[in-house]
Amino acid sequence: IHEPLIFETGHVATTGVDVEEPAAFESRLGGHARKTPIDLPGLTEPETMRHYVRLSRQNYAIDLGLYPLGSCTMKHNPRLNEKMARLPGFADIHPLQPLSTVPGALELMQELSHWLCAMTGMTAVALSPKAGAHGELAGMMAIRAAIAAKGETRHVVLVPESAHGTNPATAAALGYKVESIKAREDGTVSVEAVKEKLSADVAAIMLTNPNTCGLFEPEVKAIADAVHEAGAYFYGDGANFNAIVGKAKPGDLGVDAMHINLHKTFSTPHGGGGPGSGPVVLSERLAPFAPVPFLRADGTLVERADEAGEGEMPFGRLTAFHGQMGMYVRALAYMMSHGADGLKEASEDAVLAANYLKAQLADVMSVSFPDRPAMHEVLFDESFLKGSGITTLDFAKAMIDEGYHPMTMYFPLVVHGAMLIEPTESESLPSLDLFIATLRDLARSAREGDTARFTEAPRLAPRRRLDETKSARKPVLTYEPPAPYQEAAE
Amino acid sequence: IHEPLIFETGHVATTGVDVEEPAAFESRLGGHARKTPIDLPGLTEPETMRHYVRLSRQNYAIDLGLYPLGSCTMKHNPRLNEKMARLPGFADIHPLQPLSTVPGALELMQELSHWLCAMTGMTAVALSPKAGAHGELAGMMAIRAAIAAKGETRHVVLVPESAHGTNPATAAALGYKVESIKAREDGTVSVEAVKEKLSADVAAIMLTNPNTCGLFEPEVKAIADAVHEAGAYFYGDGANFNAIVGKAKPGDLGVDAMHINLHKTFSTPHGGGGPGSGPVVLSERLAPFAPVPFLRADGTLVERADEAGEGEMPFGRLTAFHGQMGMYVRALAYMMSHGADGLKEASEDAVLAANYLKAQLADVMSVSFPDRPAMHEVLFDESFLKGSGITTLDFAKAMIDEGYHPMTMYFPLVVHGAMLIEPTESESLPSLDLFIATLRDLARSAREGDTARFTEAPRLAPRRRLDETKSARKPVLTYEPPAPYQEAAE
Amino acid sequence: MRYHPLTADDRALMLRSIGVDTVDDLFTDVPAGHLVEGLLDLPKGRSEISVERALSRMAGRNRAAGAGPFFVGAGAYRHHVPASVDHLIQRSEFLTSYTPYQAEISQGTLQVLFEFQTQVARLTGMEVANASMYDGSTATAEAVMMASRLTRRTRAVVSGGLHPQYRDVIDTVATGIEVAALPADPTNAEDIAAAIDDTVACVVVQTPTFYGHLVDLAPIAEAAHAAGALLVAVFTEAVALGAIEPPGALGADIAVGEGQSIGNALNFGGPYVGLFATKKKHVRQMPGRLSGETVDADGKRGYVLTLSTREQHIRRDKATSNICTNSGLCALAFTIHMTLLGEKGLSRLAHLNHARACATADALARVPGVSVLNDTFFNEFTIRVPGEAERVVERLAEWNILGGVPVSRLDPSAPGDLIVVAATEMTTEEDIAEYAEVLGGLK
Amino acid sequence: MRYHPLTADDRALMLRSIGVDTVDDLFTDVPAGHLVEGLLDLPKGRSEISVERALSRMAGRNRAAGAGPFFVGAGAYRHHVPASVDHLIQRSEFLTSYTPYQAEISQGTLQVLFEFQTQVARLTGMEVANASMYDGSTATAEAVMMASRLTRRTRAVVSGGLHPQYRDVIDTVATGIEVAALPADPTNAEDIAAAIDDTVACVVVQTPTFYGHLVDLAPIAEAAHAAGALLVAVFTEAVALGAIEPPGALGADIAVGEGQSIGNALNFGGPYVGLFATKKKHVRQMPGRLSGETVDADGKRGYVLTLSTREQHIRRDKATSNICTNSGLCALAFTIHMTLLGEKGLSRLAHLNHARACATADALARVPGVSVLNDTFFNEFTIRVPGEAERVVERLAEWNILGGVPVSRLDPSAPGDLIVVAATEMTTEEDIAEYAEVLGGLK
Repeated sequence: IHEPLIFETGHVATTGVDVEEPAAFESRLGGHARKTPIDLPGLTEPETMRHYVRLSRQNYAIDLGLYPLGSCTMKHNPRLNEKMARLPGFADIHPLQPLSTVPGALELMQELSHWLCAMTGMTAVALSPKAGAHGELAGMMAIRAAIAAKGETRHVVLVPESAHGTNPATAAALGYKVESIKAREDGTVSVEAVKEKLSADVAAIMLTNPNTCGLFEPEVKAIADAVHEAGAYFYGDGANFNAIVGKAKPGDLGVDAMHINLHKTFSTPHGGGGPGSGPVVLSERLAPFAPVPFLRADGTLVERADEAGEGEMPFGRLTAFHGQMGMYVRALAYMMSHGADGLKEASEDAVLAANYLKAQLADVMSVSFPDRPAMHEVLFDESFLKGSGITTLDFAKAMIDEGYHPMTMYFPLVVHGAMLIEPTESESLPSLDLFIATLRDLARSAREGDTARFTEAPRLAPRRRLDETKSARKPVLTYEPPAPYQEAAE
Repeated sequence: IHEPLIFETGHVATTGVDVEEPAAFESRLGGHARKTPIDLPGLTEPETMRHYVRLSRQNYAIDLGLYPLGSCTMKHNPRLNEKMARLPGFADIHPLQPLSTVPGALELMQELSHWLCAMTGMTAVALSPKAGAHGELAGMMAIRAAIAAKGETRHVVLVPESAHGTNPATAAALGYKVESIKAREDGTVSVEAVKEKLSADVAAIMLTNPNTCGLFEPEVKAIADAVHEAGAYFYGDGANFNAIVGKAKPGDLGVDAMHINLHKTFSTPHGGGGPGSGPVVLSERLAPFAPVPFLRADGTLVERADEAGEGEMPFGRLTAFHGQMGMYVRALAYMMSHGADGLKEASEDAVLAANYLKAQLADVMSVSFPDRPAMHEVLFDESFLKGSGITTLDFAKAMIDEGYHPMTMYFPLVVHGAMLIEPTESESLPSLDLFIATLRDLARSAREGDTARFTEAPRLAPRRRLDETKSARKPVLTYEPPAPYQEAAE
Repeated sequence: MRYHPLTADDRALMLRSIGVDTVDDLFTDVPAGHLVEGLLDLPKGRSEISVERALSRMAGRNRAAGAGPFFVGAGAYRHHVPASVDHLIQRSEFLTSYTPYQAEISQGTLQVLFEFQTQVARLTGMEVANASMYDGSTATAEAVMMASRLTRRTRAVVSGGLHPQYRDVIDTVATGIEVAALPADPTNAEDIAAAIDDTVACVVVQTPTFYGHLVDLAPIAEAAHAAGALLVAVFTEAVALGAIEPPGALGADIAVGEGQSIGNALNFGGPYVGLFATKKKHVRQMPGRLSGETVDADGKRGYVLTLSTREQHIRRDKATSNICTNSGLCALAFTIHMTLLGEKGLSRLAHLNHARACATADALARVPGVSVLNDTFFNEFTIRVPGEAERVVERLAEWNILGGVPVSRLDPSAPGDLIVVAATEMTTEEDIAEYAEVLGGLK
Repeated sequence: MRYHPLTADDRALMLRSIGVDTVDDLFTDVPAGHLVEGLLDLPKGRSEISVERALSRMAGRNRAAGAGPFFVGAGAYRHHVPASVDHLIQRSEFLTSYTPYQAEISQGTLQVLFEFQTQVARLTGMEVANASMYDGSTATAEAVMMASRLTRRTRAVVSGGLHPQYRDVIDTVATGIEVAALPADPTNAEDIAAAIDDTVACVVVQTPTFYGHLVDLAPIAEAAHAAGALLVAVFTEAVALGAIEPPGALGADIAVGEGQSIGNALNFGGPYVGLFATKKKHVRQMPGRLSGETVDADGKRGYVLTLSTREQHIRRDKATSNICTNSGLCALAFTIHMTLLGEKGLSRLAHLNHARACATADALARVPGVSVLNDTFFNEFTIRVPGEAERVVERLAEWNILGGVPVSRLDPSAPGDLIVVAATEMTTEEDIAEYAEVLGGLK
């Protein structure tokens, strides 16, 4: 299954699009007309179809099987949502056409905002962030603006060591000094550890809850109180919100800002790495600082900072236009389909599935934090592989040969050789059981010293292990024709 | 890749569709309400998606590679056509809503009729036949009606031995006695052979042109004249019309009726075996006998025989409603996209590709009729395998391991171990060259006695060779639960 | 042309390899003077934008079912098709594959057809089903011919409750069979049993009838069997079988019907999917393709097209039918939708359909001058209106209400004041209220 | 719930296996009193039909671009997307896969991204490109931050021709960078070179500008380089690069832009796809994901995510950017559409766009009181209208003409009588004539 690159099969004179030839006219390009050839090969439509259909078959996907990537939430993507997002009234409207011609779009955004606020128990939402990390930026900027509005300056952001890499990256991007908080033995953060670091220089804590070990932080409320007492803000990373929708509200727990990954919790498709969408819900204290564009409660859209009214202090703009409308439609379709009851059931089923895996695998793999209930994902470490010569990476690659996508590996960093498994609510019991049986079989193989099954894996994938070092050392990032062709072209 | 049946994984209490519960009401089912359980298992939506996506991957398809099934015309299926057929104005209209509410549908049918008549040089078209064989039935019924209208009775239909099996089956279904005509050495039918069989008892000849050996019948005009002189009609099987669109018109050649496989010539997708669509074009002599529903030149639709006007003598109705509207839309989109120039180019490229294969393979495989130009397909026989112990079937199965769908095997019956290859105009030159290289390599293997490569094939398919005899002897046509389950259910 | 990969250079190279100068040198067998200079009366190729505009314009001239109240049925029904169904049938591997002649690389299609056959058999209460026919009407005609082959008799009694166009198709297609059609039957009063004698190959009965009535098949089956005839049971609304006793449980020998209701759009009448089921003992006289379970060389379960000795590509003029193509993709849509529904979903869907139809019937019965003819029905019934039905339907359409099918449009011999009215899960209370109000206001 | 495969029996069995009684026993870590009793202020789940109705109603309230004459651009453009593009991106294997962390089973996505990077590099005339950013505006802000890292300077000069919202995004996001924004420039009169000194990290110039003018980047690049600064070239209309000299050929150090024009719908502003290209030597300071060529254990060519040591999931607070997600699916649409176009198709498409814009400009220039500000433009230009632009645009909308974007909507400091008007291959002659006529008739 070697599929050539389009640069190897296409020609610059070939096209798969018939374009009408206009009548002669006077060009207004001035002296700017292109003289440099582009060297962009084309393919006809049948060739294009075949090339990309064939390429697609070299991908794993949630539609093909269980995709247990912890923290990534690979759940079912309903096709209804794709259909809705393609309605001309959503897909074929321009962000800058008169607002009077898009009342339905504003209605949808307002409806989505209502659901997000109701689920999180928060006051306001900034819809425009383009992805989770962008949402973090939005939330932290709102915090920075709120602090500035009080006439304060604070320089430190506290981040538990189990946090997603985007947390410290975001804080650093805003010029904050990042201070790490160690987790306890049981994988959670203690209020004492937080208090130790709190000071008048601390702007915020960024806490993921449920955390990246798949545990609900039991002291979250106390931590929030302590943080607030210190005049700081509580940023909640919402990447794992899917575990608690309909079960607990971040707003009740003291969160001031939290981004919501629509592509995780509300199932907008990941598309091989995006697009995402990361609306940020804000507490009453932070609501005034939401960036433009934002919707007022009366449904009017504030597009520019100078349009802001009394008590509105937008910290700026994060992106052109209104954000990821296409994702809003999908997420709202998902929410309406589930409803309050279905959303709660989704959280419960996801948690149930993770704990079932944990229970069924605890005797053959090492559960990192066995004493607390797992939430929607369960963390293992490589101690059960000790002495086998098999690493987490090897174990993961062996899963590929069994027809599975591996779990998240080596994250979080709090345990050695982490394996973070998130089954989601989309798997049936037979599917979970088959997955458990497969993992048990692999664990048995590892125990019995069948090392080759792991170190040689994958054998049944479109490619065997790929040399990442070579790629990083001498990166080849664009296609360059082989030398003879170059000569011929010269 | 064993994918269980839905009957093995689903449950009657599981559903992937949420249905609203109506308020209580008084049933009008009388005593007819269902008492017998149906035993229809359901799956939730994520399970359903995965099941059918996984099943789909056990199919070969034109979007995956060259599909050289002679006489079946597996060419590119433009997605524009799928999109057009799904416009609510075409997909969401009812065949029995008032005609005043569907002028666009009638316009489309009239436009399609215009294209079909213009391309074939014929007078009228009956759109309603549901597939090629159904079109044959329509054409032959029109002929029968025309003969009856003249007060004659004729009992014999002439069919060359190279004809598609549907030809004699159709004639027989109408009560005709089928007489076979032998082909000449060169694969074509001679006017003499036809004349020998002609008599006052002959109703029609059914001739495929280009014929199933991939040859244009050089004496077609003389045959038509002879048939007409005998008071009989010339039925043209249009399965291979794709070779001559824009190059020759059946009407000019004396054809009285010809069905057109929209799914072959005009690329409506085959969908694993249908739906097809087989409009029949009719000569002036046969036009009055078109079945209902038919469109008059003025665009009015005649739905019932009793609505027929002067000179209109519909022989009846072949199907409820108006035929395959969904296919009409796709075919017209195809025609409009190609236009007169593109349609001609398609025929030429298809013929060119077939002759190129013939030229490149003539030295290693046996071309059955080397002396005439091939049209859109080229016929080989198994003489090049003589003595190797390898059959056409083995050769075909070995192609599967090379990533190709085999050609049409053992058809037509006029040569031994026929291999009928139709590359179509959708293949690029590199694609044709790779196919040629593969066939040459296989032919070399066969010559060199690497028998296992053939008799053991396929090895790389989702299944190895399947036992057809077992299936025919003791047919298992529906799923029956294994005995223990049955007991449990009792 | 965007669909043609060969370039001018490719063509030149290929011509050289073949050893001819021009492509017309490959068309030398076309009789002199008959090679045409292109299609001069047809326009040139157009861009995708242009084709899309032209066809969208035509589509825009049609009143889509979803554009307002809609009560048209009579053999085709507007149901909701889950988005996942249409998505799945467009997978390249399903959409662009051929008839599964090479079983080893067609297991996707073959297993789907096997599932389809099982679903259809269970739904109809029969033992076996084929892999689909063109549509319900052609399936019915094939059933009559099959019954004739089985009984070696050449008379068919056809109920007056059969869809008039189905009757026309039998009349047209069943060569050599004398069709005794009972009078059109808007009131469900016919005595079919009385029309059966021992010259009869089969009796063809639709339930729910064209007029919506539910028919008790059991006594008819008994009468038919007593006379050595077969009962061909017909249905045009597959969803009904979620709510009523299936033909198999009532003695039918062959059950045929239209499967469009499940998974398939209205499409102005096609493509649809004919369902065809019968008893095991008749399977070798059944027309159409069959997918059968078997094993491969390694003993793995798999599926093949089977019993093809019945078919035309093997048997030629001895085939059971001239049918070659089936409705594979529509059958796939049926199977996926049915899998999503399952028994629970189908039952609920049928129940909801019935509820909506009852509400519609009640509302229309309250309109002065309008009466409902049916005592029993599923999701469709017949009303009598004051005045000419065809005109009433046209007037309603002017009010953007598609109110049903005038019986006289299909059967000129029927009374001129009858409309067949259907409701489904797509019918809203607002639709019903609007229909009743406008119908009541028509002068 | 139709999406949840677990049945009540399954759940009971699983709870037993876990050793708890109820699912709430798994939520014991939630602080006392904070486990909620469901979402009481939200409605229950709805059927697919019902959701479809609700959302279709909302969609129906919006005036779709295709519903009449349409001249709105200013950073997002209505182009024709071939049906095959949208079909392919919906393939399960593309749509429902994650970031290609496991390269062996993600070669589809990785090879596509490699093709994308190559296409973007060639289109912009740069050496390397990343695997996409959120959109053009965020890509521009990232480019400014990258330039600051590369030059270790903290001032950015921003042209008045830059899209006002892009400028706002830089202002907001580029923490620690002083942004010197030149005045809005509707007439293309600015002297950027004069604003550059040796404190400047980069100069940010858009061409075609927000107002549609074409800018000669070469002298600006020269001035920037002379001062040790970088040129960040911005474009919001990728199709333009089929017709005009690319930034790479004119000396740009970083080229960023919006790729929506190729393969992606308008979507009310998102999701879009940011393009980001630069020189090879800067690659280790480039934000965003990269797909790189390598070989597998058998020596077969393959692709992996590479240089991830720049990224946040490895580097955490030392990352080049906090960006994690990219616009994979939009990049896929871009790549497929670009593959279909090829150089020939892109050139023709650009030519046609330019032709339509010229025709539009000529027609509007003939309207009394209306003047076109541009000497040069690609498919977009600015007109001055009598009266308030926002009101004119509203009046046009009442006539079902979406006539463009009032500059003052985005930039309150700009003159109030300017409208940015765009035309593409979707613009018909009828559209143009109607616009001119109605604009001329407005009182």
